[in-house]
Amino acid sequence: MDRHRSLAFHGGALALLFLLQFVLPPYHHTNFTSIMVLATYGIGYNILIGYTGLLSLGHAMFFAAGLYAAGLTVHYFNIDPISAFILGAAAALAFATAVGLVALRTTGVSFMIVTMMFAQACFLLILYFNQVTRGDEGLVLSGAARQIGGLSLTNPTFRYNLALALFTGALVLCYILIRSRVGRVLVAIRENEERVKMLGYHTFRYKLLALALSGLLSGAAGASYALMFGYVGATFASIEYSIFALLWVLLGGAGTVLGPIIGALLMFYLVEWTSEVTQSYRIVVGAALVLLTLFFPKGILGTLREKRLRWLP
Amino acid sequence: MTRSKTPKSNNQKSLISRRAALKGLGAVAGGSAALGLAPGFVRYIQVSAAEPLKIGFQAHRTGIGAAYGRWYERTTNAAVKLINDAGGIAGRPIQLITEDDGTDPKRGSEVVEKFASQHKVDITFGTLFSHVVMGSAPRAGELKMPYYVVSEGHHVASGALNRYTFQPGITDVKAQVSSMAPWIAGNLGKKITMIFPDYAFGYDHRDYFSAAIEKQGGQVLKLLPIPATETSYTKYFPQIPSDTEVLYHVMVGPGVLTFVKEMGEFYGSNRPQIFGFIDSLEAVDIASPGLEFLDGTYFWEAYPRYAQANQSEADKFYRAAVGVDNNGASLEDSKDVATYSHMFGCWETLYIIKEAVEASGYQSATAADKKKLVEATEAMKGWKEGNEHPQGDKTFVGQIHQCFGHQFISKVAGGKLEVVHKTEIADGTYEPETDYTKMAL
Amino acid sequence: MSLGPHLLLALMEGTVAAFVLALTALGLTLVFGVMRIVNVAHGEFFMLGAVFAWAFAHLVGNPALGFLVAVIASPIVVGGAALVIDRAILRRFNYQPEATIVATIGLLYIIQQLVLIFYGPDARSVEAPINFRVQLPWFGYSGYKLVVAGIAALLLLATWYGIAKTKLGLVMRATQFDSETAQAFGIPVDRVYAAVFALGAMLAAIAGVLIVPIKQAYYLMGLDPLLLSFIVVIIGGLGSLRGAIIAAFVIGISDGVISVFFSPNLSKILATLLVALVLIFRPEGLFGGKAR
Amino acid sequence: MLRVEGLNCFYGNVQVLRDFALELKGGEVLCLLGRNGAGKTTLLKAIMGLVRARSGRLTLDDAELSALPAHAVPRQGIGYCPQGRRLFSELTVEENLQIGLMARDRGAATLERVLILFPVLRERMRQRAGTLSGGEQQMLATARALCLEPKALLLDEPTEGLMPSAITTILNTVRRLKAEGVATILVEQRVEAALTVADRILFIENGRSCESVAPDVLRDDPRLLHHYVGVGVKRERLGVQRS
Repeated sequence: MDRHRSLAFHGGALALLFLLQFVLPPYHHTNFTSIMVLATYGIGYNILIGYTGLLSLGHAMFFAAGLYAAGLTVHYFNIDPISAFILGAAAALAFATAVGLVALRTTGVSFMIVTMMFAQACFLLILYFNQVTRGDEGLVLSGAARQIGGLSLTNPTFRYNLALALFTGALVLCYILIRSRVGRVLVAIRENEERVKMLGYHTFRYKLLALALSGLLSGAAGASYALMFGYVGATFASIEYSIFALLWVLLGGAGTVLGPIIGALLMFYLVEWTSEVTQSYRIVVGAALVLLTLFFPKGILGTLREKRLRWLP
Repeated sequence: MTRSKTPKSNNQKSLISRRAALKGLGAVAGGSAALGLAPGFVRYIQVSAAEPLKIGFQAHRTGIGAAYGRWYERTTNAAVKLINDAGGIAGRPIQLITEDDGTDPKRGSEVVEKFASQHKVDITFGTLFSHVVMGSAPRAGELKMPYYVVSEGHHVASGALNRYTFQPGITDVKAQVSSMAPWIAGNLGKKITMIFPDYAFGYDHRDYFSAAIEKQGGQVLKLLPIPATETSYTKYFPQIPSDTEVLYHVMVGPGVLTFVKEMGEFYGSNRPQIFGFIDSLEAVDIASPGLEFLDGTYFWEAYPRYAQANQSEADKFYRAAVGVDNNGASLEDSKDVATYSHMFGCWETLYIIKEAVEASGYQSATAADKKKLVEATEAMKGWKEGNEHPQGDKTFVGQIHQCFGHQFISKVAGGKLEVVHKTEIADGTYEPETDYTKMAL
Repeated sequence: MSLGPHLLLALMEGTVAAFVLALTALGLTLVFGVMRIVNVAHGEFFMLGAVFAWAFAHLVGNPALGFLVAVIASPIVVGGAALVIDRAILRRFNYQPEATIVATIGLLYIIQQLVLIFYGPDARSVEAPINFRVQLPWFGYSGYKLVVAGIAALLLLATWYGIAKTKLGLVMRATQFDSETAQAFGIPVDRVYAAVFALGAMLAAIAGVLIVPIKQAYYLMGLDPLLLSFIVVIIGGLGSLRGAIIAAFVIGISDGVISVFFSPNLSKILATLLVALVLIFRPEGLFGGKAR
Repeated sequence: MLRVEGLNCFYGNVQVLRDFALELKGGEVLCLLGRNGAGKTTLLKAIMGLVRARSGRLTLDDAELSALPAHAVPRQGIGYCPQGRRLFSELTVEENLQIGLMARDRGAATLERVLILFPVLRERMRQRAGTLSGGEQQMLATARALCLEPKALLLDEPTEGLMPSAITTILNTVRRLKAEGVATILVEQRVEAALTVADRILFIENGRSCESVAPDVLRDDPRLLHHYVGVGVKRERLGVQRS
């Protein structure tokens, strides 16, 4: 019963996103496209923080791995967007695994610091190899290179539905993962890693798997962002973008499948709306983070789940 | 160009008077409302009942570009007021819609989107930092939105962008540095060491100045890229070869005062010739304590900050309209120094927009009219010095969407900048690297 | 410049940087050691120290006197701000580590924005209280930088003395090792936490004051010291004061040398790789206790 | 002098103490017996304010302990020697004692009196507490509690893991303090040892205070032990004592 309710809930959310494209005005149409891509990044982040309990502050490096792997190959080698997407996602997967092998040797706050530093090193590497990456100015991918089967990625409808497909893929993957045995082990690690260890699980492998998957989704989002919006720049590797993922997930509800998109949407429109009265977006972001920890630690869906929708995954 | 630094101003006033000054400007986040709330940040300047021409202004109100953004906004508002007072563009008042891009490429692109889809502007205009231009231009092209930037970088003329993106109001870095090379080689020396920011804006200097000085028989002995976040420079100085004749610096970073001070400490009185780009000292008072070491060194200026003996009527007019005194500082606050070598680009670009709109017979925000506007802009050849173009004559090359103007070389003397040389436009022009007019509209 | 003097200059630069870094990192590791929390806004306290130094120096006017006022008043103001943050925010969720990280990230943004509003986007300089140039045979060097190293060394000594030899230090150490038992012996742990949080902020603020005549005050200046401090406390072992100071010197001096001979970006990338290496062989850092 | 009434304590949603009550006079030694998890340690922590009581009253003489923050409780004159000793193991012996002295602003005279009870510590003042032997550590933990010059002393399994000679030292100390009028709550698994010093035995079960009996009664009728502590436990404990 709960299973059906939950399927209906998530299916309904996807259907709503599909239908929205027919009613959204152009500006919001594009915003939703980019939010779905960024929410995919959020889902990737959520697998790590929400379901495995590992707080990373360097996830922008995985997003950037996908962004640059896809963007640079398109720019320099003119490969087709589909191959570039696969390459971007694969690069992020490999990179996340490598980072995990080192960073997961630490726990708790050390893990957070280490991921943050690795991400900063990646950011600096992008600047260091500026002859290739053009540093923080970045590269523009030409519209001509961004064609899939004759359809241009600059076409809003096509792009919206691609973003929706990407988001749906991430959501389904996340959903299946957390309902699987592996997912339950991850949640158990979040609750009490020592106990899971005592039960004979090799928790390092599970955490590595979670980080790899998380990196894969983040990288897929990064690659899509480069291909869909045609810009590749170091900003996306900065600490700011790691913090954004954290904010979206916490706001929407860590450990909820739909949390990241709710958080990303709300945050986007909160900044957008407040920019009419104040340019202090940092205050909005900062206050949101502080208030969340003080009054709303479970986020929107997390609180809903606690109060009403107990079946929510 | 990318400016990862904000020029520092050596403000001697207390916080209080500084706040008061900001309040007077009414342009920046700070000031009037302590919480950053200022009335009507989406500002509508309406003049008459005629259907207004909407211009979206992408401004660096926050982020690393904020110090430049403040003066860009101030100059833009002054020009819009003048144009509107004189009857607007093609009889229509300009309705300026300003949005903060946070000096961030992603937000920049969203702002372009918002201008196009929500505000339904006719034209987008503005920004300085090159990564914001790079992030925004693709979307402007997709939306077929004429996008006039005041960014100084070579990215427009290089062909990296698209047919809808123009830079008609400010000479690009490639042309600037090319026109400096002959004078430097002829007057200061031929063995150069370059200190430049380790990012895009610096790379333009590195690549194009090196090429230009070699053409003059000179040689770059050493390249010293400085990372964006650097604030301490002593460690770089030993790398300067001792046979360096000219130290060429383009510093963008919060540390220019430190840079100068540490250079002074390092060299003492025994220094090579020093040539810098005023970017290092935009918004900084040349008479700041600690800058004495610069006395007798030279600077490139796009537009002389200090009113010169032969000041033109146009410059007087322009200074008065923007509210800048003869030292390049705000009339309300003599410590609030303008970004004088860049912000005129906003003023001139607005007048070029006016001319293009009127020449093209642009009526409404339709694809057809926007194409006409793009073609009309591309067809322009240049402008004469005057109140609309106070910086001087310019030529415009339609294929590369880029203008070329005179450049100035000034010497620091007695805490001021004195122009010692004015280049010819031809000194900086180069063969077009691309032809946007062949791209589909 | 030949290799010898070049290296000498690199070492001097590195040493000065290391002293300032040691002060900053000490604050971070002290807070972690006693309270088990990571303060991501630590770099902003550094920045606030510098910004208030500018404000005080300009209120006073005279460089030497202004600096003296700044060196005392700036940390006090910043420490006060830290106390408010402790009471108003951190205490409310009982210093839960993850919540603290998130909340201090939020504070980082809020502090930056407030500084942007009230102080502006410009970098502003403060005149050094002492202006003399040390002329070596090969190059000149800023006398003030040597003063900075001296003051920082004194402050490090004073901090060490305070922690190792005074009653307050004893109370702090007792709280660090076992806060519950400390409470059972009359130690007001929440007040100790507040004091330590303020002390950590003050150390960062003093570092900011010392650095401002060298580097200027700027609202985005907090990120670098934060990241370097993180590198230092990870290598030194989270919570280990001795480790933090040793690591600060390793990182500070190697950063100086690598920056001079190669590139500062490269040196930061290498420092991060060093962290990776340390973690592979000693996940708890060089001086971190195993099970704490 | 120490009185506990209607005390209810929770860990999260789990109730650990239920309407617990006890009363203790000056110079009285009360031994608390019960199974693991019955709530013995929680009771001591609740008295110290380390576990907050959801309801109930705790008083020492006229002072209302339950109204005080945790760090103010020991200042009323309660010395606490926690389970597992919980020394500040990286601090020196001297520093550990210093912390005890600071709690109630006691000075050199108090320290002197304490060191007379545990002369072995005097030779170890500069040594790190963590490097002491088990017996010495327990002496230090007790000494640290005595540095408060307490009116009441709470000892949580002070003899755990100690050699017989060390146990004797600890029990002698308890007797001595009793003579000085200190009220003591002793949580002890070694029933035999406890019976030699206790004035009264209080049984605790599922967080409730149950029967309170004199030691003689318990010696005569071990059924109570079977009931509250478990027969296996009893045999083992008594057996160990005998061997």
